[in-house]
Amino acid sequence: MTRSITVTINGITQTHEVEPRLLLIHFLRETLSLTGSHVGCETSICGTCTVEVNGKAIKSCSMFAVQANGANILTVEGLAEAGGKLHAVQEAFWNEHGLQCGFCTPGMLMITKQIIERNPDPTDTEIREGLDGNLCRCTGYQHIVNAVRSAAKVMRA
Amino acid sequence: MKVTGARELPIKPERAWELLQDPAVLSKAIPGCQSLVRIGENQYELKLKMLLASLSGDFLGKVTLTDHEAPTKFRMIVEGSGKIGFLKGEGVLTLSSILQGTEVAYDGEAQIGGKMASVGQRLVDTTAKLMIKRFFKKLVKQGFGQDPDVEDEEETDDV
Amino acid sequence: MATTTTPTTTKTEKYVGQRLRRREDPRFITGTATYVEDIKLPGAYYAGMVRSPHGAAKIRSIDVSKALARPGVIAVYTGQDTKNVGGVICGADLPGLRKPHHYILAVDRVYFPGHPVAVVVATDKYIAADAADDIEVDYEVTQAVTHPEKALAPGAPAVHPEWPDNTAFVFHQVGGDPDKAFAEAEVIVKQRITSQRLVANPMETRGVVADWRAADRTLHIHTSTQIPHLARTLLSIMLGLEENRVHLVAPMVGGGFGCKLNVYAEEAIVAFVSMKLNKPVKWIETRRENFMTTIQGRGHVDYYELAAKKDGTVTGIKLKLIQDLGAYHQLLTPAIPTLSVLMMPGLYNVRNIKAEVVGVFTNCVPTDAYRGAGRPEATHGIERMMDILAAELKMDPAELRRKNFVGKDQFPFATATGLNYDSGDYAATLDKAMQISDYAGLRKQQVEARKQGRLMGIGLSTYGEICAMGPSPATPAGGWESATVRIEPSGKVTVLTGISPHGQGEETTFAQIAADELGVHVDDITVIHGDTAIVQYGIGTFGSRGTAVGGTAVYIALQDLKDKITRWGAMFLNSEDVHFAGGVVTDNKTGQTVALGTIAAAAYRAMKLPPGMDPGLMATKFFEPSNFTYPFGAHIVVSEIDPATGQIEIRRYVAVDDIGNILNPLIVDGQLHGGVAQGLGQALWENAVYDDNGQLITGEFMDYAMPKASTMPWIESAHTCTPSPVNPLGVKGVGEAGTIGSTPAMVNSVVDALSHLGVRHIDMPLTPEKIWKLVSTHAGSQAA
Amino acid sequence: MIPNSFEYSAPASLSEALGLIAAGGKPLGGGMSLIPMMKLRLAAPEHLVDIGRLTELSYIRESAEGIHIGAGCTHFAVESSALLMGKCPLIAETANYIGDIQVRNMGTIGGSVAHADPAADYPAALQALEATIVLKSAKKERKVSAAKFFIDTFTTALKEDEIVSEIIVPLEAGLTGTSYQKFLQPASGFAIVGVAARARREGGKISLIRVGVTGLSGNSFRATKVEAALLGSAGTDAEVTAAAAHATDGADASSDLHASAEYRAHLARIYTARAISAALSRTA
Repeated sequence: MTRSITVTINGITQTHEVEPRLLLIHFLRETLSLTGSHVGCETSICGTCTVEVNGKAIKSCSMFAVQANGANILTVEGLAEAGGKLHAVQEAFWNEHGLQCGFCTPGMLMITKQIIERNPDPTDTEIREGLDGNLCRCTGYQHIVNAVRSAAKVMRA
Repeated sequence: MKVTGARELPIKPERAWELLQDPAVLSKAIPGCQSLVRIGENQYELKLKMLLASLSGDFLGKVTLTDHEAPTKFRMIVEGSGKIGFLKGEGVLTLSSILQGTEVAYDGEAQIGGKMASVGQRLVDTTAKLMIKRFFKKLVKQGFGQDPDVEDEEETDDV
Repeated sequence: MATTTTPTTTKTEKYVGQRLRRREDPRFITGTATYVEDIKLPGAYYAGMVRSPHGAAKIRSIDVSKALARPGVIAVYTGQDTKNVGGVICGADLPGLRKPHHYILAVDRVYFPGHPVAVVVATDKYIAADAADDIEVDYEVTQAVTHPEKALAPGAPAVHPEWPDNTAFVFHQVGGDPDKAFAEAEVIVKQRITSQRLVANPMETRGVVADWRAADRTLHIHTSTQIPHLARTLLSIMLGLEENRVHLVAPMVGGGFGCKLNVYAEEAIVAFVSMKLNKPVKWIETRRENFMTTIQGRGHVDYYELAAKKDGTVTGIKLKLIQDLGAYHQLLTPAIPTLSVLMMPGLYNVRNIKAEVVGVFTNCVPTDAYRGAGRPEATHGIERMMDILAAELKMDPAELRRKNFVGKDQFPFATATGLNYDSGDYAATLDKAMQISDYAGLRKQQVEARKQGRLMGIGLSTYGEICAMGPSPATPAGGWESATVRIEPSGKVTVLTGISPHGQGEETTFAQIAADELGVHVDDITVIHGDTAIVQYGIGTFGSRGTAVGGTAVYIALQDLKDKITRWGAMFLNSEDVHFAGGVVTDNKTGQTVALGTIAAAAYRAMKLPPGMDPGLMATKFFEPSNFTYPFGAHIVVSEIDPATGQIEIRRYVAVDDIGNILNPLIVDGQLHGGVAQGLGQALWENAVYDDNGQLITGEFMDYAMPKASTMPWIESAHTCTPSPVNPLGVKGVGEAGTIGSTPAMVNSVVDALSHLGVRHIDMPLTPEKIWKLVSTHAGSQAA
Repeated sequence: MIPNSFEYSAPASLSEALGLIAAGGKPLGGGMSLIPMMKLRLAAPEHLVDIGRLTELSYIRESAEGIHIGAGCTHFAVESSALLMGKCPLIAETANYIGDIQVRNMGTIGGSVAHADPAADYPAALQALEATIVLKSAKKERKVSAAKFFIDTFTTALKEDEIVSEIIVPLEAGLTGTSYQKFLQPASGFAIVGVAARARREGGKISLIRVGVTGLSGNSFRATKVEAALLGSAGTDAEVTAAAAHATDGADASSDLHASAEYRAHLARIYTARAISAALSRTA
């Protein structure tokens, strides 16, 4: 039994028929071919699947697509402006070398945006606590912390 | 994992022994037991539906009662496997008479495997303890001729 | 002659050495990078694995009927169907090595939890998951053995019934006269030191898309690997295909850390299915599967003995190394502990060594290369032993190390284990680390802290490592690397490298090298890797070899090309006295120039060729290194322990690393930070735990503690530089340095914090509970 | 990774939801406990009733009785509520310790309380606050004290047809100091032990002391022996430490890979002392 859901994703409203058990991450990746958000675990720990639903960063592997019916969703693909101008968090991760293999990066960018929106001038400790729902195996987090701090500075300005 | 402890039952040791050897009683005392069918001397096929909050799983296995030293001591082995993994509990139960009735001391091992083992580690201990508690509660109720599946109307209503 | 072309941008400023942000990053930060799971082929099926929940069992029967009846299920294959496919290949060899045949699907027994017993193929992954659950496997469970020492005990269950002693090999190495050294020793210290199993846990799990195109008799595979060419060779052998009919691509790879330096059963299974069904087939590993079935690292029980004089001079080292191999040999499994033996003396001038390595089968997933591969274990061993010896002699651990360092004038230095250290100044890194951390001041603070009942520790490790794998005779599959540099008719440059970067940033660093050598803008360079149909045969990315070996191949190809360019320039300028620099060939006499772009266009137009020159402008080179490189460093960790709970706080982390020349400091910092995180992970949190019944009980991120942003310290990083003479870039390699240096520094710090209570050693991970128990049991036994 | 199939309902009102639940549906709040279990196929409910979307359950408001927190409030809503931070900071502080930002954005207080994970954070605070849990079914509404609500591992006073609809926490007078102290399991972030303390001091003597403990055993509880030992005392460090030694009285400490029973019990005592000291330091 499928259900019809209507969602606005990166500014585009669309309607799809989905099985109730379809996870939001699979809806994004398989149904919509938005493959920027990734799957890194099945226990809601790693955060590579983080997207924004109605302005809140959530783990899209732990939400059913049907729960997002009517929602406004932002994924990594929607961060940059239409003309290609990068979002401050994207620029900051690039400048500060906040990524290596890049697999965790989309989730890191989405949580960074949330951290800064809620706390425009976070301390390093607040940044680190804010990142705890996102694992990175490459960077040791130091350059990610630098990136968040630097993006916050740009976004405050 | 070690499972040891003791429970006091408000029934006489002879009665407790009787209940613990009776498959009809056991089938109603083992939490989640769907059926217990005799397949040999003191050996029963067990169908179990484990329900704990949202966790649920069907298990097929057996219950074995052995090493009897009537009426004080025997070994109970419960094992089962299903899609979410497998479990095995084995222990010696020792009954002794106390003022309030019977003390049943148990000393054994619980093992889980498969999916449950790799994701549910932190819950094995508390869950095993919970199941043992439920088992004895349901056993005692039967000793008093009560339906073990009827929950006590606990005084939880504050209004 | 055509002389009108788009002029290529020229630049005189050097790129090498700059903190250039990475050129590969836009695809990652915009979510447009293509990893294996992102590849969608029309009509593709999805494979799901059915895996053993048991560590050891016989398979009585497999009932697939229910799965086959499920709508959307295409096929199910079991070990009976795949038993003629070649087994998983082990590339390492040792004298007398026992190699069990490693069927891609279990045939009649399972040997470790997660062992695949069947594959289901369905039209989508949801149905595949349902169908995998439909399959009923009847197992006869047998007793598993999961600890290597228990496996060696008499009467232990046999992992492979044909080898009841569970011993895959015993390997001996002796250097100097260790027996004499120990007989004459004034002090001997001994310690059992374990190095627990770790899970590499790249954020991207493994995954394969196989596409057999029957009409072309060609197999196209996308797989998440560090070694695309080797994987192609090995898979073609397993599948019985001609190698040139296998096209393998490593697309973007989400981390490897050694666990993707392998060829796995699943890669062959998915290819087998695709060939059976004539359809593309995809399989993506879940994290749970990754924990159970992707190789793990470490798994040592080491028995160390150190012989020394009373003045602290270390005269001999003995090691009995028990390596937990797991149930099978993966690509390099038995070779890994031999690297530990090579690394035994660390940075110290110890002439007498004796090692015995026992490789032990257990009912666990195989161990193999994980970041550092054998060297972290050895470094941890020697660095712990140096602290234990220092405690025994009541010497400062820094002084003891300094006393035993190989001197900076002793290079090249032949070790007792047969290596030849290339260059170094070990005292300089230690000095710098001590200066940055204010070691003397820290020791004073520690005295004060102890007076207040606080537990403050200062730990150091002066580590060395074997990098830039490596000379071919010492590397199982060849240790050279390849590069092609192609200047296109427009003058733009394409670099094809045989390594396979997956986060290390060589699309940037190799462009820096090429831009400098050719005097062009870095944006004029494109670096391509990972596709066996495009790139010449190469070895891959592992063993801190990318830049030292792969980068050198690029460099020497560029030299070849520069020679060609110069000859073209000479023809253009009609002069023999010319030189190529800054993107132009200049006549040394007249000062007249001709630009690279002009030359490139002419080389392809080929109206007229310089004498003896072919058309085109391309060079392919294979670089064979003459030696490994030997980076080193000194790490200092300041820690404080909460005596009430055993909780460890890292107050400072100072890392001074000497990795030779640095091409891009930004990228180097990132490599070091990540390495330190993994090393601290082992010291403090990570642990792959199997219970005695063969269950992996830390099988998800819920129980396997990864380093997190909030648990990682700030790393104060600095460098010294002794360029490597092994390659013209003077680089040594940085991928594994942080991991190797950090683990013992951390453990030494915590042991140091408790040393006044009489604590000499703690096995990893240093859980708060362990520390609390030590504090409780040793409290009141304050020695000094 | 892939859950079993199920039927899904998104009722438009609470009464419709309760009807579906009475008919056997399983309530889905934020899904932070349930969905991971479903993905691992350790849970396979046949019918999910999505109550996470009901605005009826999403409110935080004050009455004479206390502060009413709708079950549908996310942990983020709780941690960031100005009303709670001002008048019942313990619950807001506790919410901040749960999981990570993403989990707090999605998970709900009602879902967490109903799930009754033995290592969840809220129960410690709710015990210390003597909170009231409001349970609702299609037939009736009833109120249960936290002390009676949490029965055992994943076991609560909830009946099959009921949901948690509201949590009522007390309005704290300015004199009360509170604190939640948690020892984290390093992988999952769950509490190995978590202790919530609530204290008031009048005339230099402790006039109110409540201590809630989670993680130690199969269920959260109030450490009444600790409370009794401290009531009327000055609350010196020595008194607090001595009283905290009773935190484990009568508790059957759990054991797992991350902490043995002995260590857990030890931590419970240490964290009880720390939570009480912190609470006392925040009293007026």
